[in-house]
Amino acid sequence: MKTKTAPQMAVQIGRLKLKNPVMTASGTFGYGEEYADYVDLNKLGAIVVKGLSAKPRTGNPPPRIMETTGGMLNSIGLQNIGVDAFIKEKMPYLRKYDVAVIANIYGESYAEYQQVARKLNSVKGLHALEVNVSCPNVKKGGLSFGTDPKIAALVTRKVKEETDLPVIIKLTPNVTDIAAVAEAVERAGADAVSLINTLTGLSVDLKNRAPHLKNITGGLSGPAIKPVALRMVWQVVKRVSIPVIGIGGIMTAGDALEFLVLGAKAVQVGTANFVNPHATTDILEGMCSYLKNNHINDINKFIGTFNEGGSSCSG
Amino acid sequence: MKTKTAPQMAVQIGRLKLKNPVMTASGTFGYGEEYADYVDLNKLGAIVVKGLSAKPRTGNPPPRIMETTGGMLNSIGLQNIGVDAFIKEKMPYLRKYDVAVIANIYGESYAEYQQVARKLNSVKGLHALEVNVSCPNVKKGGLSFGTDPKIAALVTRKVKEETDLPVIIKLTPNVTDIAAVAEAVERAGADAVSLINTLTGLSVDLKNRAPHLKNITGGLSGPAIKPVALRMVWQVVKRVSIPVIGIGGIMTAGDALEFLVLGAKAVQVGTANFVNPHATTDILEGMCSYLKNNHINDINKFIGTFNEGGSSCSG
Amino acid sequence: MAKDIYIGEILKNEEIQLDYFLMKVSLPAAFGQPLPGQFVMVRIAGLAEPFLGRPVSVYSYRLRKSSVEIELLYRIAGRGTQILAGLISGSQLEIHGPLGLSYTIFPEKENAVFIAGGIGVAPLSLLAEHLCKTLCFPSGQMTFYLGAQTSSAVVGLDKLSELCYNINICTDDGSLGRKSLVTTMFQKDIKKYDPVNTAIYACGPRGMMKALAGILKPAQFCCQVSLEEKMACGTGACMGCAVAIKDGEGNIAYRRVCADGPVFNLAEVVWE
Amino acid sequence: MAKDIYIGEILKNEEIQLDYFLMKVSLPAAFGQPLPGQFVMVRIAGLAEPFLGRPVSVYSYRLRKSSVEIELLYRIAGRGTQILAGLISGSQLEIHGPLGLSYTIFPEKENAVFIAGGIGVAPLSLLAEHLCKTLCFPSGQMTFYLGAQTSSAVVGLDKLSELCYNINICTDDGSLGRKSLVTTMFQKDIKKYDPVNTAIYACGPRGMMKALAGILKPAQFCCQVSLEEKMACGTGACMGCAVAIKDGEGNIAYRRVCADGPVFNLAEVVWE
Ligand SMILES: Cc1cc2nc3c(=O)[nH]c(=O)nc-3n(C[C@H](O)[C@H](O)[C@H](O)COP(=O)(O)OP(=O)(O)OC[C@H]3O[C@@H](n4cnc5c(N)ncnc54)[C@H](O)[C@@H]3O)c2cc1C
Ligand SMILES: Cc1cc2nc3c(=O)[nH]c(=O)nc-3n(C[C@H](O)[C@H](O)[C@H](O)COP(=O)(O)OP(=O)(O)OC[C@H]3O[C@@H](n4cnc5c(N)ncnc54)[C@H](O)[C@@H]3O)c2cc1C
Ligand SMILES: Cc1cc2nc3c(=O)[nH]c(=O)nc-3n(C[C@H](O)[C@H](O)[C@H](O)COP(=O)(O)O)c2cc1C
Ligand SMILES: Cc1cc2nc3c(=O)[nH]c(=O)nc-3n(C[C@H](O)[C@H](O)[C@H](O)COP(=O)(O)O)c2cc1C
Ligand code: FES
Ligand code: FES
Repeated sequence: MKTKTAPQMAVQIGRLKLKNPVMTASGTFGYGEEYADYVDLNKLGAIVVKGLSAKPRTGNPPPRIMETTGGMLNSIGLQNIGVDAFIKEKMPYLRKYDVAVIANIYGESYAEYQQVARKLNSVKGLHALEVNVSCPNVKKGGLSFGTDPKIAALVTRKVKEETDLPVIIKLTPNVTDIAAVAEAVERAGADAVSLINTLTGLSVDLKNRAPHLKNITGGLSGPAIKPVALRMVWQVVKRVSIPVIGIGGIMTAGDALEFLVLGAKAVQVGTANFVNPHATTDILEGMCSYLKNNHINDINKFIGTFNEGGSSCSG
Repeated sequence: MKTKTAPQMAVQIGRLKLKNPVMTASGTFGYGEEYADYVDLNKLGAIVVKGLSAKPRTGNPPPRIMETTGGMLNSIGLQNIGVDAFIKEKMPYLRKYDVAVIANIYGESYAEYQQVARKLNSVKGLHALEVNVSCPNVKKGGLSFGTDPKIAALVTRKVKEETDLPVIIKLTPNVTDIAAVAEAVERAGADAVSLINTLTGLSVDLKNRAPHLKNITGGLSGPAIKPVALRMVWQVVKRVSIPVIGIGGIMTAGDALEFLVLGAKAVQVGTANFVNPHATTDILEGMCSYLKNNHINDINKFIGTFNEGGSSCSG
Repeated sequence: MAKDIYIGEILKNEEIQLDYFLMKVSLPAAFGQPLPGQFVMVRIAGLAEPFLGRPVSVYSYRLRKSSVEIELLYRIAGRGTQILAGLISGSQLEIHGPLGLSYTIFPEKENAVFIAGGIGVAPLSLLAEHLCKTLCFPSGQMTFYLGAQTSSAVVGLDKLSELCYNINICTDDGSLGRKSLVTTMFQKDIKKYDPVNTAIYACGPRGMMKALAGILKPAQFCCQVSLEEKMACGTGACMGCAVAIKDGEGNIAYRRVCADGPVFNLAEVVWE
Repeated sequence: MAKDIYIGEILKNEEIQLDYFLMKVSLPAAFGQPLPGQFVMVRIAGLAEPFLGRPVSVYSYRLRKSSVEIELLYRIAGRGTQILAGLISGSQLEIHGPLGLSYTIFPEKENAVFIAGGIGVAPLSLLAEHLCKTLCFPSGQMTFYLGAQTSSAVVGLDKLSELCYNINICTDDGSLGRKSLVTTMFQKDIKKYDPVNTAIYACGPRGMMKALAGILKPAQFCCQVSLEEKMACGTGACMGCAVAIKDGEGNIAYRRVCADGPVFNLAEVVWE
C-alpha cells in the first residue's frame, strides 16, 4: 500500500526555497554545464558552483588527485575563472534553467571575500552565497579562517555587509569543536551553515618516497568521511537554530536520508558525481521512493526525526 | 641482486629499544593472549595492551561496532579489567614472552591517570606507558584531555611524576592543530608521541531512525582514516624532536612503510588485526622484504627519507 | 587443527528460498572440526567490502580425503550478506575459525528439545546431527520446535527431517505449520518435559529468546542459547560483541559473544 | 548516442603479454562511436574498489547488430588495473564515455607518422585504423615508430601490421627490434619528412614526449600528443587532471586532460 501522490519535496533554507533538498557540492559539478548532458539541471534543488575568487586562479600544480580507501584526495587549489568571468560567461547559461544557483566564494583576505560578495550581490538568477572558510588565512599563518570561531564570525559579518542574498557559511571539519564555530557564525548573522568540507589528508608514493600530490596535502572526500560528517552534523543541529546543510560521502539516497533524519534541511552531493554522473537525480528519485514506501507525504516530516534513544530492534 | 643478510630492524623510541618497529595498537590486540594462537608474540616490536583504568570498567552498552566504508566505528567505552587485575592476571602471561610490553593508560581525572601510572611503575616486564588523552575530561564538559595543549601537557607532567618508565602520549586527531598538542606534551616531558587515535564518527540506522551504536558516536578506525593519520604524522614530525609513532589504517607493509618514510620511528597496527589476525607479522615480513629488495640494510636508514619536493617520475 | 584464517573455495552457493542461501565451501584439511554452536568469520578474499568478516554458524561439516567441506546457511540481512549471496562457485573466501564455544551437550538427559527461530536453525541442525550421529542419541527423544515469520523463512527442513521425527513447525502468519509464535507452541507442550531430564537448546532472534526466558524461568529448565552481536575480531580481543550477562552472584558484566559465547545459559542473559 | 555511463559485459580479458591485457567489452548500441584518441572511464559495477574510474583509451570499436564492441589494451600499473586484470568473462563493467577530444586528422598531408611508447600504441592504433579504413589513407604513407623498455612491453603489433607496412620497432634493452629509444630512432629518419606535409601523432610516457618536443621544435613539425593525468570525473568538472599548456600568446594555464584533451599540440605542452 503506497501513497499515491508524489511526496512533497520542497524545503526551506531560511529565505531560500528549494524544490527539493538535493544540491550539488561546490567543486564537484563545475559550473553546471559539465553535467548538463547527464542530468536535467531543472530537477536539482540547487547548483552550488565551483569556488569563486576575485581574480582567476591557476590552481595547484599536478598531480592533484589521488584515490584512497573509500575516497579521494584533491589539491585543486581552487582553480577557477574568477568572479567576473563567472558572471559574464557562466551565469547566462545557468539562467536558462529553472534551478537555484548558489555561488561558492573564496578569499585569502577579508577584503577578497567582501569584493567577491559585492560583485555577486545583484546578479540575476543567483539565489545565495556559500562562503568557503576552509581556505588558508594568509595573515594567520595559513590556518584556515574557519578554524577560529572569532575569525569565522568576522568573515560572516563582512560578507553580510556586502550582500542581500542569503549567506551560507561552509564549515571545515579540521577543528576541535565545529559546533562552536557554527554558533559563532550564527551569532554573526549567517543564514545557514553547510558541512563538511574536506578533511586534510596526505598520500605517500612509496616508490618515490614522495607525496602523490604535488601540493603534498589534499582534501579527503567520499564515503570514507561520511561517519565524521554525520557526527558533525549531529553536533551542529543541536547547537544552532539556523538551517544546516549536510555534506560528506553521500553516494546513495540512503546516505542523503541519514543526514536529513539527523536534522539537516538539505544535502550536497560531491564526489559521488565523479563516480556516477547521474548521482544527484538518482539520489532524488531514491529519496522519493523511500518516502512513498514509508507513507511520508512531506520530506519535512522526515527531517530531524532521529531518535537518539537508540534502536528499537537492536538485534 | 638482493642483500644477503637480513636487514637490521631494531629501532629506538628514546630509551626504549624495540626489536622492530611493528607494535600492536591498544584495544585491538586484547592483552596479547587473544592473538597468541595466530602470532608468535616474540616477533613483535611491542605489545600495547587494552587501555587500563584504576578500577575495572564495564564499558558501553551494545551495539558497540559498526562497519563503515573502508573502516569501522567502535564504542567499546574502554571496557577493561582494571590495572590491578592486569598486573596480577595478565602480566605473568606476558612476561613469558621476550617482547616489550606497553601499558596504555586511561583516566577520567588527573588523579586517575596518576594512580594508574603509580601502580604500573615497578611492574616487572613492563617497558613503557602509553597515555590515552582522548578520553572525555569529566570536569571539562566531556571534551577530551587531548584537545587542549595545556591540559594534555598537565596530564603528561602528572604521569611523569609517578613513573620512571618512558611515557608515550597518544594524541587524538579530533583537534584543529595536533602539532601544537604534540609540542606541548614534548615540553612537558613526554618521551614520545603516538598518533592517531580514532576520529569521532556516527552511523545512522535508517530503518530505525536511530544510531547504530547505542552510545550514538564511536571512534572511526581502519584504512578510511589513513590519509588523515599520515597528514598528522607528517605535521608532528616537523614540529617535535621526540620520537613519533604512527597509527591509523595500517593494513599492509606498504602502509607501515608510508608512516616510517615520513619520519615515524615505529608504527602500531590496530583494526587490521581484526581482518587478518596475522597482520602484525605479515607486515613485519613485508617490511623486511621491501628493505632487502631495495638494498637497505637498516630500517633506520629508511625512516624519515621522505622527499617533499615531489615525485621524480610523476607521470 | 587450531583456529586460523583459511582460504576456502565456494563449491555451491544456492538460493534455497527467497533471501536464504546455502553455501558449500571446501577448505584445507587443517581446518579444525567445528563443534555445534561454533561459527566462522567470513570475508571475501581480496575485496575491500565487506571490510569486517561476518559471523556465520557452521551448518554442516564433512571430512573429505584431503580437504574439508562446510556448509553455511544464511539469510540476506544487509549489505555484507548481500555481497556473499552474489558470489559464484569457484570464488575464494577467507574463513576464520572455528570460533567460539560450543553448546554443552547433555546426552544423559532424557529429552533434547530444540527451539529455533528462522535462521537460528543453522547451529541447532549441526547440534542435532552431532547428537544423533556422533553420540547416538535416540532420535525419538529429540523434539524440534521451528518457527519463522512466514513459510519462505522456514529453512533447513530437509536436513532436519533426516535427523528427527518430531518437528513442530509454526509461522507468524500461518502460511506453514501452525499459526503461532514458536515460544507459544513450545509453551503448550511444556508439561511434557521434566526440567531435570530435559536439555533445551535454542537459537533465534532476540525477542524470541527473551520470551523464552520468561517462559522457562519459573519452570527452571536448563536452556542454552546462541546469541548474536556485531563482531569485529571474532577472537575476543576487541570487546565489540558485548552482551550483558549475570553471573551466579547476580553481578552483571559484559561478556564477549565471540569468545565467552556465542552459547550462553539463557537464565544468565540480561534483557533490557 | 551521447556520452554516458553504460553497463558493459566483458567478452574477453586476456593477458596477451606479461602484465599487458586485451579486454573486449560488449556495450549497448547507444554507446557512441569513439573517435581516435577518445577514452572511457572504467569502473567495476557494484565494487567499492577501485573507487574512481580509470581512464583507458579505446583501442578498437565494432558495431554489431544490436550492440557495440570495444577493445581496451591496458597495462597493469597499480591496484586499479590489477583488479581489472582479475575480471573474468561475463563480469560487468561501468563504461563511461566516450570522453575527451580526439586527434585532429590531416588526411591531406602526405605522411602520417605515429610515434608510440609502450602502451601509447593503444590510441594510435585506433587512429591508424580510422585513417586506413574510414579515410582510405594510403598505407604506404603511414610510418609507425614503436618503442618499449623490453620485448614483452611491445604490444599491439598484430593489429598494426594489418594496417601499416612501415613499422619500426625498438627497445631500450635491444630485446626486440633496434636497441634504441623510440625518439632517437625517429630522429635518425627525420630528414625523410617534410614538416609541412607530415602529420605526427604521438602517445607515450612523459619523458618520451618531452624528448620528442625537443626534437621536433627546431624542425617545426606539427605533432599531436595524447597526455595522461590522474582523473576523477572525466567530464571536465573537477579540475583534477590539469596539465600546463601555453597558449598562442605564451600564457600558461592549467588545462583539463579529460575535457580540453587528452590530445594536445605538442608544442604547447609545458614541461617543468
Ligand atoms: C555467532 C553468530 C552466528 C551467526 N550465524 C548465522 C547463520 O548461521 N546464518 C545467518 O544468516 N546469520 C548468522 N548470524 C548473523 C549474521 O552474522 C548477520 O546477519 C550478518 O552479520 C549481517 O551482516 P550484513 O552486512 O548483511 O548486515 P548489516 O548491514 O551489518 O546489518 C543488517 C541487519 O542485521 C543486523 N546485524 C548485523 N550483524 C549482526 C550480527 N553479527 N548479529 C546480529 N545482528 C546483526 C543489523 O543490526 C541490521 O539490523 C550469526 C551471527 C553470530 C553472531
Ligand atoms: C586519456 C588516458 C588514456 C589512457 N589510456 C590507457 C590505455 O589505453 N591503456 C593503459 O594501460 N593505460 C591507459 N592510461 C593510463 C591508465 O589510466 C593508468 O595506468 C591507470 O589509471 C592506473 O591505475 P592504477 O590504479 O592501476 O594505478 P595507480 O595505483 O593509480 O598508479 C600506478 C602508477 O600509474 C600512475 N598513474 C595512475 N593513474 C594515472 C593516469 N590516469 N595517468 C597517468 N599515470 C597514472 C601513478 O602515478 C603510478 O605511478 C590512460 C590514461 C589517460 C589519462
Ligand atoms: C575535486 C573537489 C573540489 C572541491 N572544490 C571545492 C570548492 O571549490 N569550494 C568548496 O567549498 N568546497 C570544495 N570541495 C569540497 C566539496 O564541496 C565537499 O564539501 C566535500 O568534497 C565533501 O563532500 P563529498 O564527500 O560528497 O565529496 C571540493 C571537493 C572536491 C572533491
Ligand atoms: C575496538 C577498538 C578499541 C580501541 N581501544 C583503545 C584503547 O583502549 N586505548 C587507546 O588508546 N586506543 C584504543 N583504540 C584506538 C587504536 O589503538 C588506534 O589508535 C586506532 O584504532 C587507529 O588505528 P587503526 O586504524 O590501525 O585501527 C581502539 C580502537 C579500536 C578499533
Ligand atoms: S568480536 Fe571482538 S571481542 Fe568479540
Ligand atoms: S578528471 Fe575531472 S576535470 Fe578532468
